[in-house]
This record gives sequence, C-alpha cells and structure tokens, in this order.
Amino acid sequence: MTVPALQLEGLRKSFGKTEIIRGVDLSIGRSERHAIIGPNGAGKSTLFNLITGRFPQTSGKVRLHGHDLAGMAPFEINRRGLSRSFQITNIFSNMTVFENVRCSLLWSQGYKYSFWNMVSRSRELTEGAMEILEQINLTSRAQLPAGVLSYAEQRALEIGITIAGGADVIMLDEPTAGMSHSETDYIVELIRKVTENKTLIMVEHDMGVVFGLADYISVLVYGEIIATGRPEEVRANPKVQEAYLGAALEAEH
Amino acid sequence: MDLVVINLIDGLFYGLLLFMLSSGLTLIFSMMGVLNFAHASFYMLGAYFAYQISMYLGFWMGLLIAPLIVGIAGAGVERYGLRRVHQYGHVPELIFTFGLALLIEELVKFFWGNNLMAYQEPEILKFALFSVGANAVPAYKVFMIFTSIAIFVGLLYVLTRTRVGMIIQAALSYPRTVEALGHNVPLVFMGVFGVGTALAGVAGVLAGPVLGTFPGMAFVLGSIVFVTIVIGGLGSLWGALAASLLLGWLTTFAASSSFQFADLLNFFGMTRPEDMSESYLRDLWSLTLPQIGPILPYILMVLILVFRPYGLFGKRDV
Amino acid sequence: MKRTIKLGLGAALALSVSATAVLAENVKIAFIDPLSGPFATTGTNGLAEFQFAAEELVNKKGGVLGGTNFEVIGLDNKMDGKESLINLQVAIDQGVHYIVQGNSSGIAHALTEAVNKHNRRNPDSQVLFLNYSAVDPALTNEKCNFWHFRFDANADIKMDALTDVIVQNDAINKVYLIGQDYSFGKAVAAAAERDLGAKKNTVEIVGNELHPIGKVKDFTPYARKIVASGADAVITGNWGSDMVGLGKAIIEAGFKGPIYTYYAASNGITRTFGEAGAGTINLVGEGSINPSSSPEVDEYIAAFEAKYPDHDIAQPRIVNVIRMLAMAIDEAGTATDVAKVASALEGMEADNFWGGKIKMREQDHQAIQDVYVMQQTAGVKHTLDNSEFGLETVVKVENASADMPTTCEMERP
Amino acid sequence: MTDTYQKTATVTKAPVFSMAQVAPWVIAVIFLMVLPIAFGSNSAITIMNQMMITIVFALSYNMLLGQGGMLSFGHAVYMGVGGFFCMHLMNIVEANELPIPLPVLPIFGGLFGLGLATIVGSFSTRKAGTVFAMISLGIGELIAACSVIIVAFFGGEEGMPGDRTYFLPFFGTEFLRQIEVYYLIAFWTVLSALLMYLFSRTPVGRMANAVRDNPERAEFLGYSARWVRFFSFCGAGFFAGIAGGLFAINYEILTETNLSTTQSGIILLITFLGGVGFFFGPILGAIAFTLLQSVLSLQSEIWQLYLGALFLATVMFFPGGLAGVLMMHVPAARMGRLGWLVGPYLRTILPALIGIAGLAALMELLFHVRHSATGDTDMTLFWVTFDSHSILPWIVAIVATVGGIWLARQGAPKLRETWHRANTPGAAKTTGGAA
Repeated sequence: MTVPALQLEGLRKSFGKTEIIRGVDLSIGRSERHAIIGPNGAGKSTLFNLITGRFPQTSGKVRLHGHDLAGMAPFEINRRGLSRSFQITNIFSNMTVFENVRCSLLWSQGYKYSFWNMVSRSRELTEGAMEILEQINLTSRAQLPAGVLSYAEQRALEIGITIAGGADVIMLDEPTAGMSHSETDYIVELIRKVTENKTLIMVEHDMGVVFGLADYISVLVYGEIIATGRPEEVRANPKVQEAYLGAALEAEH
Repeated sequence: MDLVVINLIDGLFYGLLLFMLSSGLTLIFSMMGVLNFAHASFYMLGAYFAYQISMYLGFWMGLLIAPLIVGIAGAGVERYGLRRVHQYGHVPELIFTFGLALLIEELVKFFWGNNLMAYQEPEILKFALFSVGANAVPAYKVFMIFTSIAIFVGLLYVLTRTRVGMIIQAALSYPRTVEALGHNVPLVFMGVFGVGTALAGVAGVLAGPVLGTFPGMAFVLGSIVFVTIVIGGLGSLWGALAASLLLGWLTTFAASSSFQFADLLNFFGMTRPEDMSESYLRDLWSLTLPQIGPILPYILMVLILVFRPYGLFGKRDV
Repeated sequence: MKRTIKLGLGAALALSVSATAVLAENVKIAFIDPLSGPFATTGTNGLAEFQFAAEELVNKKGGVLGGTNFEVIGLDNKMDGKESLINLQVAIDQGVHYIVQGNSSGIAHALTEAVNKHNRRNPDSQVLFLNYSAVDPALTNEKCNFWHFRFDANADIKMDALTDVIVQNDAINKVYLIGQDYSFGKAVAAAAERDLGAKKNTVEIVGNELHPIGKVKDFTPYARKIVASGADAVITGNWGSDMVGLGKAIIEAGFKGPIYTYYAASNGITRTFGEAGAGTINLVGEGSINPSSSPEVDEYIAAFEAKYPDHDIAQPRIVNVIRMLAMAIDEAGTATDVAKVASALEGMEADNFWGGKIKMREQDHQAIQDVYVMQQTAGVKHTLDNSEFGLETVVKVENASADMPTTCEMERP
Repeated sequence: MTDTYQKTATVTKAPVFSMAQVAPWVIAVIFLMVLPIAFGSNSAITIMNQMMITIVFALSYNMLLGQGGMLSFGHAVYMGVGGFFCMHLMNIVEANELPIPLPVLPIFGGLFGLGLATIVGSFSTRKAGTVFAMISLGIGELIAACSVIIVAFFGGEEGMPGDRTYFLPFFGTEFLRQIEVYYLIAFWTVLSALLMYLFSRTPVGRMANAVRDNPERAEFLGYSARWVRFFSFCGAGFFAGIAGGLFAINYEILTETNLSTTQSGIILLITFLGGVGFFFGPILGAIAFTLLQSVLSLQSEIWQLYLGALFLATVMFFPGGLAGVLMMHVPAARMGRLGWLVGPYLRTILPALIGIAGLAALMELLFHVRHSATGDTDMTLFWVTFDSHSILPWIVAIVATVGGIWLARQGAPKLRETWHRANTPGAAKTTGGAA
C-alpha cells in the first residue's frame, strides 16, 4: 500500500476554551482531487491553516507523504512539496505579474538564498515563468503590477503562484469565492488543467465547482468530519444531508 | 537609607513625568498604529508656550492655556498632515512624524533662538517642602507628582466610565471593528491625537522649569518615551504606567549607585593591569554604573523585544 | 536625466564658491564653528566677537602691513568633524591662511591633524590654526604641532588656578568632582585630583563621577549623592544644558556651597540660574570684565553690547587672537607666508587687552596669561544674557602656570 | 537602470545584459571621470567625495528600507564601525609598514560592517516593522553610547585619526592629493552601486521585495522571511562598512558623530528624499542633500528649517521622492508627450517657485530683524543688498509670496488636466478641437 499524500490523525485545535477542530482523521491519496465542504464556521479555514503550519495544532498529527509536519514553519512545509492559496487574495501587489510568478519558481529551481546568480540570466526561470503565465492566460499582463489586475485575474495569478513551485500537493482555499459565473467556469477549467497529476485539496462553497472537480469529498461540521467519500456517495448520505442542511440553516438564521 | 528614600521619591517624579508622555503616546500608537516620533516635540512646545504665556499672565495661566494650544496644534497635525499621509502606509506615516519633529525643533529655534529659556517655577512653590537627611525635596516636585497622579486618575475615569472612553478602549483593542460599528473613527482619531499631544504639553509645562527649556529638550527625551511604551506593551495604559515607573526608578538608582565594573572584573578573577594605557579593557576597569545609567533602558528594551516582543503587559505584537 | 542633475550640481558648486569669494586683498580668517544646530549660539556669539574685534582693533586702526584689512568669514561646521574638514578645504580654496576654531576639543583635534597633514602635503598653501577655546591639554602636549596656537588657558592651567583658590579657602574640606563622560570631563577630574592631592592633601575628594554627555534628563539623583556626601564644594567641567541641569538640580537639592565651573555663563545659562546662582556659581576663565582693567576696555564692551544686544563678551581671549595675529603679521612682514607669521607668534609677549601680559609660550604654543575665578553676582557693570547678573572677579592668579611642564616635542619646518 | 527597463529586457529573452541596462553605468563612469576636469578646486572635489560616500551609504540603507521594507534607526552604526576598523587598520599599517595598498582598505571596512550586521541581524531580523525599528534604535543608541565610553577603540570624542599616505604606493600613487582620493572613491562608488544593483537582481534580492510586500506569502513559496531579511541586512551592513572605509580614506579621521543616531536619522531623510521606490532614488537624494547642506548652509543660517519643511512636503505630497517625481513622467515620455506639459508647468511651477522664494525671503527678513546686530540693517538676499528695516523689501516679499502662490493655484487645474490627458493613451493635446 502506498503512503497517502496527506494524512491527518486526531487533529485538534483550541483557541482559548473553544475547540474549533475536534479530532479530524483524514487520509488523502496521491493525485486525488479532494474537496472539503461544510457550513460557515465549521473550521475549514482553520483546518487549512493547521495543515500548512500557519497555526500550531493543539494535538494530533499532520503527515505529508508520511513525514510528520509538527513544529515546522510554513516555508519548511512548502519545501516538502505542499503549496497553498489563500481565501483573501494574497499576492505581491507592488511587483509585476511576471515577477510574482518568477519569485515562486526560485526555491524549486534550487536558487535558495543565492546572491551570486542573476535571476534575469537564467533561461529556465524566464521560460518557466512564461510557461506558467501561459497556463493561467496572463501572458499579456506579464509587465503590469499585480495590484492593477482584475479580481479574477488576481485569483488566477494566485493559483499560478501556488502551483509554480512544482509542489505535488496543492491546497486551494475557496478559489472561486466572489466570482461571477463565467469567471468561475474559467477558474475551474484552469484548476483542472494545472492540477493534472497532482494532489488537490480545496475548500469550496460552490457545490457546482465541488461536484464538477472533486474525486472525493469530506464534510466538516463543527470541527468534525462526518462523512468522506465519492461525490455521489456523499450526496446520498442522509446524515450529511441532515447535518449539513441543518447546520447551514442554523448558520443562516 | 536616606538616599534610598530620596531616590524613591525622585524616581517616582521622573517615572510619572515619563508616564504623562507615554500615556498619550500609547493611546495614539495603539489606536492609529502610528509611532509618533514628534510626541516629545509637543512636550517641548508645551514648555515654550507656557514660558511665553507665563511672561505675561503668570505660571498658572500657562499651565492652563499652553496644553490647550498644544492639543489643538496636535489635532491640526492629525487632520491636515497625518490623515493625508495615512493612505501611503505606516512607514511614510512614521517618517512624517520624524520630519515633523525636525521641523518643530527648527521652528522653535527660529522663534525663540538657541538659548535656554529662563522658565521658572511659580514663586509660591519655590521652597523646600521637607528634607530627607540633608537632601531637600522642593514643593514643586511634590506638586508635579500629585498633578500627574490626578491626570492619571482622570484619564482612567474617562476611559472606563464614559461613553467616549468605551469607544476609545474598544478602538484600542479592535480598531477595525469600531470602525465597522459606524463610529466617526477619523474624529475619534483626531480627538485622541489632540488629547495625547495635550498630555505631552502638560508634561512640558510642568517639566520645563525643572529639566530646562531649550531646543534640544525634545531630542533628549524623545526616544526614551518610545522605549517606555515598547517595554510596557502596546495598548496597555497599565503597562505604560508600570514601564514608566520602572524606568524612572531604574535610571535614578543606577545614577546614584556607586557600582564599579572593576568589582565585577575582580569577581571573575581578573586583576587590574599595571599599565592601563596598554590594556584593551582599560575603559571597563574605570567604568561605573552611573556612567551607563541612561542607556540601561535601551538595553532593557532590546532584551525585551528579543525575548518577549509584546512587552511586559501587551497582548499583541509590537 | 542623471547627467543634467550632475551638471546642475556643478553649476551650483561653482556658484557657491564664487558667491562667497569677495575682496581678495584682505587677510581672510576663516571662523569654523557651529552656526546652526544646538550649539549655534556659542558659534554665532564667537563670530560676532571676532568680527567686532577685527573691525575695531585692526581695521579701524589702519589694518596690517600698512593698510590691509582683516576679514572674518564664518563657516558653519554644524559641530561635526567631517563638516569642519570640508570647511577647512573650502577656506583653503578661497585663499585663507588663518583658521580659528574653539568649540569642541574633538573638532580641534580633527582640524589640527588635518592642518598638519595639509601643510606637509601642500607647502605652497599652508595655513595656521588659531585655537581660541578648545582646552584639551593634549593639543599643546602630545598632540602639539607647529601650526597650532592656543589662546585660551587649557584645562590644566585653569584647574591649577582653581585649586589654588580652593586650598586657600579653609571652609572647603570636601570636594565633589562631577563631569561629562568624555575627554574634557575626564581631563578636568584628573587635573583636580592631581592638583588637590599635591597642594593640600587634607582636602578630601568625596566623589568623582562621570555621566553620559547630553543624555541625562534629570540630574536629581546625581545631586542627591553630592548632598549626601557632605561635600563643601563641587567642581564640574559641564557645559550647555548639562551644566544648567546639573547646577539647578544641585541647588534645588539644598546644596549651599560654591559650584566651580568652566562654562556656566552666557548663552542663557546666567539668566536661567538667576538669583539661585548668585554667589553659588563660580567660573574660572581668562579676562576680567567686572571690574575691567581700563576705561578703554569698558568702552569696548559697551560698544559691543550696543551693536550685538543678544550677544556677550563671553570669550575675552578672542580679542587677543586678533591683536596678536595682527602684530605677528606686521612683524613677519607678510600675511601669506604663514611659517614666518608662526615664527613671529612663537614666544611673542604682548599687553593683554584685559590687563596684564600675555605670552605665547614657544615650546608648546600655549598662551600664558592671568586667570581669574569669577562669581555670578547681581548688579555688576557688564551683565550677561541681558539679565541683572554678571560675573565678578573674586581672585586673580597672575601668569597662571607659566612654568607648567609640557610633553610637546615640536617639529619645526 | 530602473525596474521598468530591466523587466522589458528580461522577458523578451536576454540572458545577457542589454544596452538599456549598461548605458547608464557607462555614462556614469565617463561622467565621474571628467567631472574633476570641470570642477577641479579642492573644495569642489571634497564636496563631491562626500557626495559619493553618501551615495554608497544611502544605497546601502535603501537595501533595507526600499527593497527589504525594514525601517532602521541605527544604520550609521555599520558605517561607523566599518570606518573605525579601517582607521585602526590604517594605523597598524603605518606602525608595521605592512605591504597593503590603500585602495583595498574599503573591503575590510565592508567585512567588519558585515560582521557586525551578522551579529545584530541574527536576532533583529526575526520580525519586520516596529520590532525591527525599535531594536535598530536600541542598538544604535547602545553603540553610540559605547563610542564615548570605550575610548581604547573609538578614541573618545577626539575620534580616531590616521594617515592614508603610509600605505604601499599604488602604481606610484601615494594619495597625497585630493584628486587621487577622488578617483579612488569614484571607483568604489561605481563598484558598490553596481554590486548593490546586481544584488537586487539576485534570487535573494528579488525575494527581499516579495518579503517586503507580503512576508506570509513568501513563506508559502519556500522562503523563510526571516532569512531573506537577514541576508538583505548583512548586505546593507557590508556596503555601509564600505562607505565607512571610504570615509576613513577621505577624512583620515572618524569621530563619535559618525555613529550617532543623528547620522542614522539623516540617512533615512536622504534616502526618503531621493525616493525609496527606485534603485537610483537614494543617489538623487544623496546628491541633493549634500548640495543643500554645503551650499544652502553657506547662504542661510536657517537652512535646516528649509530642509525640515522640504522633507515634510516630500512625505506629504511626493511620497515617491525625487525619483518618484521623475518616473511619473515616464509614461508621458514614452508617448512622446512631455512637450505638452512644458507650457502648463511653466505657468504653474514658475509662480510656485517665486511664491516659495518669497516665503523664504520673508523668513530670512524676520530672522534678520530678530537676530542681527543693532544698526546692522544691511542684508543680502538673492544677490541684492538692501535695508531689512525698511518697508520695501517686506512688501516685495509679501507680494511675491501671495502673487506667486495665487498664480500657481490659477495654473494648477490646467496642469492637472493636461497631465491627465498626456497620460491617457489616444487623448488629444487640447479639448478645443473636439468641441
């Protein structure tokens, strides 16, 4: 049996007295597209932040390709092949689009903290960045400051930055939040294209996106996973329907 | 023993003076995120305005009017200067206050010249209230101590018992939320800036006669006020109070101690070299604690920032 | 873009240099001292004294070399060593052969080094450094050179005079030394310790303290220690706001004895001490103003006060700088060959404008003159700071330290 | 030399350096070579030396502030310590007659600056923002205080003097004359500027920008924000040390003022004045500031007041500094429309300058009346000598101030409109025809 790409064991997180994540066990296989859904306040973003080392967990384990990530800083986790995007657009807005992508290539191309190489002299860097820009359809925008792009373009750039480093586990936090229909379609197509043969974990509200993209779905309610499985299984699960709809209704009122 | 008692009183005096400055600064800093480098310049303006007023109307009118003028000037600076710079971000804001400090010093020199001003305490308080041993405690210092305590109590009352105070307190901890609640945050900012600078003005009026009124007085005190609020922790008035008193007593006791580093070197088993001019440690052998007293706060600050970046009482990062 | 800016810079440079170069035939004296910043008062005051002395005592009396006038050019060194060296270079380019400086021994050291190097490297544009106020003894001892002349009594000479006065006063048995933590403060403390020990070892030094320069906000703790030590007198070399802060704190703490100082007068200090300082603040210096030595001196001071109401004759020695330079130039018969002028100045003996004689000692270029201990008093003839207080001479020490040894080994060209 | 030029070059293909990149450097070198021919006086050369030293120092400061987003209040310490070590080295060379040529001295200054920066950076770069700023302030104050306490190393307030002429002659040059020193400093200035420019093009240099903009995102790209800051900090310390070495060579003395927090404040001022957003900004700042300091201070006693006002105006109205103002014109220049702006500029800026000059004249008059000697009513301003106590100069100054500012305000809307049009692709020069 192969080691799963990402494995969570009894993961818990408390803020003060409030327990937000209450023992999550989850195993995500390689090259799987896995969506985490759940009502508002279920702890999806917290779960993301725990996995990527943004917050330290209270107890439990996170394993990436079998390695325990406990106590690792975000950059160390990233170097082990996990990359993420953010719910709120998080790019280098004063730098050009091209620079944004090129910066995200540096570590994976082995430049590390080098101060003896000129970035502009590396054909691999330039070509690699242009290739990514090609993939996310931003070639024509390469020389603009990232801050002036449209919202959808900024989201696309964010995805571009996330995948550029060549990580094999990609985590996207609500990639289509706040987008129009056509923009959503564009982004979904983009995600499908760039995560080919990679492990994808995403949090998403738009059920159309979830059921269109995901191979597996996990449902997180009040810090616990109540169901995991193929989209059709999850859809049919009465427990999910009850709990999810109930919680969703509660959250709305 | 007498010396310890008198040092306690002097340290209290100096600490409370620091607190009058740091309380206003910590209000401004935690609310607007602005490290107001010109804070001590408002302190200087307080002293100069009061001096000018006292020439015509006497000390007490100066104490009353000068802080008001300083407060209005501070509010004006916020309204017409800082608010404009705010859009460019925190670093330009900080640099703005840095430039402001420079400009205020130059303006003071332009109008009053470089000389020391003969700003005096009022005649009525010019006597020694009591003595500890041979050391006299001037009535004016006791007056200052009580004035600053009164200001602190008043400030605490306003912050905890009034509606405006509640808003300000909330804004200290959750600036964004308060904005979202629909309060006129720019007005609150302007008010807090005005009050903060007015407090600095009061400190200037009171300290001018004791510590001297001269164009360098802001520079001398300026950075130590930052050190105070950083040590105390941001957003915490109690922290500012504790740090002010701590620094007050620390510098006072350091200055009056007679500790020599030679003792320390001897303790580590080193012997005093015969020919001092050849020894690279010769300066250490003659060093005393009073010599480095005024830089102790900086050492303390660096240590605190390295090991506890949110200060003694603070909850969030500096 | 970059080029036009640099061209603009060139034009501005040329402009600045030409704008200040006027009247080439005068004997130009470059005054290099702070004219802006926190120490500007001392600087502008000194410049006024120089310009007044040059005008009244040289130019109005026919100039030097049968009609050449003195011209004093003020250059702002911003109390910074680097700026002083730039000023020196600017002055040399304008054909200046004499520079005068006094504020800060640190800058004096930088200048005397630079002048020495310049004169060695450029024998055709040599300059003399006339130091009118920097009192670090080293300048006429181990760091002396042929191009440097000091017209003020140095810290050791002043302390020698001061301790003479102290040991004659039977009321003083315990002395407290306190000063700023830098070379001058240390030199004062060392000299006091040495002189008191040698002259009267029953005088006890109950405290010897240094505090950081310009960093102390509240001097009260230091004052407390002084009072608690039971000292009868305090000696300090402090200046500026450190002097005022210390003095006020000591007096407020209830200290009743005399405070002996080097620089506690003028620039607002006299006025700030006011009544409290009267009878307490003592100052050691050269040149007695109250009483003056002659009606001519009274007239000179009155004329100066009338022309510069905001300034005082705070540095009487400036008059001697101008007078002795004029005499040396006349004696040498040239104003441009400064080696000759320096030789004429060496060993020169002249009438001191303020009474008595003044001699420029040949071995070390240190002026030997009468030194006075003065006291802040109300109701004197010539007051300071437009206040009712001024300095009145208490004791005169004639030809102070005329035989003080020097370690100077001067190399003459 | 600017970011914009650089990027065009990168994307198209260019593993080699393009003309647009190399040209400014070549021009700068040629320019520095011929400059002393035009201005050969020793004082001009001294001022130019000072300018070049400031350029290196300001560029190194901008590695922190502009490129790394770290606000330091104690950068003078690295220049000072580098310089002091060079001074000691100079004295050691003199005492032991070591066979070292003078031109290599700055590299030692750089290494010592680097050493100190490594120590301090190891704990100060963990966080940016206020923590970093306050630590830098604390360290700055500490080392400045040490400079008067530890006399054995810093020489107290007399400073540490030395003599540069005892080094091994360098191709027959003993650096006796200022002009020789000028070329030595010019060489190091160009070299340091070039290296700092290239540093900003390296992976660490690029990541410094990324960390400045968004440290969290940078962490998720595999880079530790702390180590990126640390490397920038060390680089800045190194080049500050080189500036210190150059200072040691030029002035042959270092004093405690070299380490003071005032110096640290001044370099912040210079860098911001020049503009932190562009590589060449600090160069402009250093040139402008040195000129103001050496030229304005000869003309006016209240020059620091003007400097303070200029600085405040820059922060409030031109946060991009001089370089920002220049670069604002690039889009219009690309479209060949700079000519459009000449007229409105003349109509607005000329009166504004007159207004400012009038205001300055008022200040000078006020200052003269308050502080000059009694009876000395003659004053010279803008090459005119007049009586400051008569009414006429006051009227002239007030009229110039009010009139100039009024005219400038009249011209401003037109300028704004033209500016907008010049920067809008496809817009016509005037609106007249369309109506």
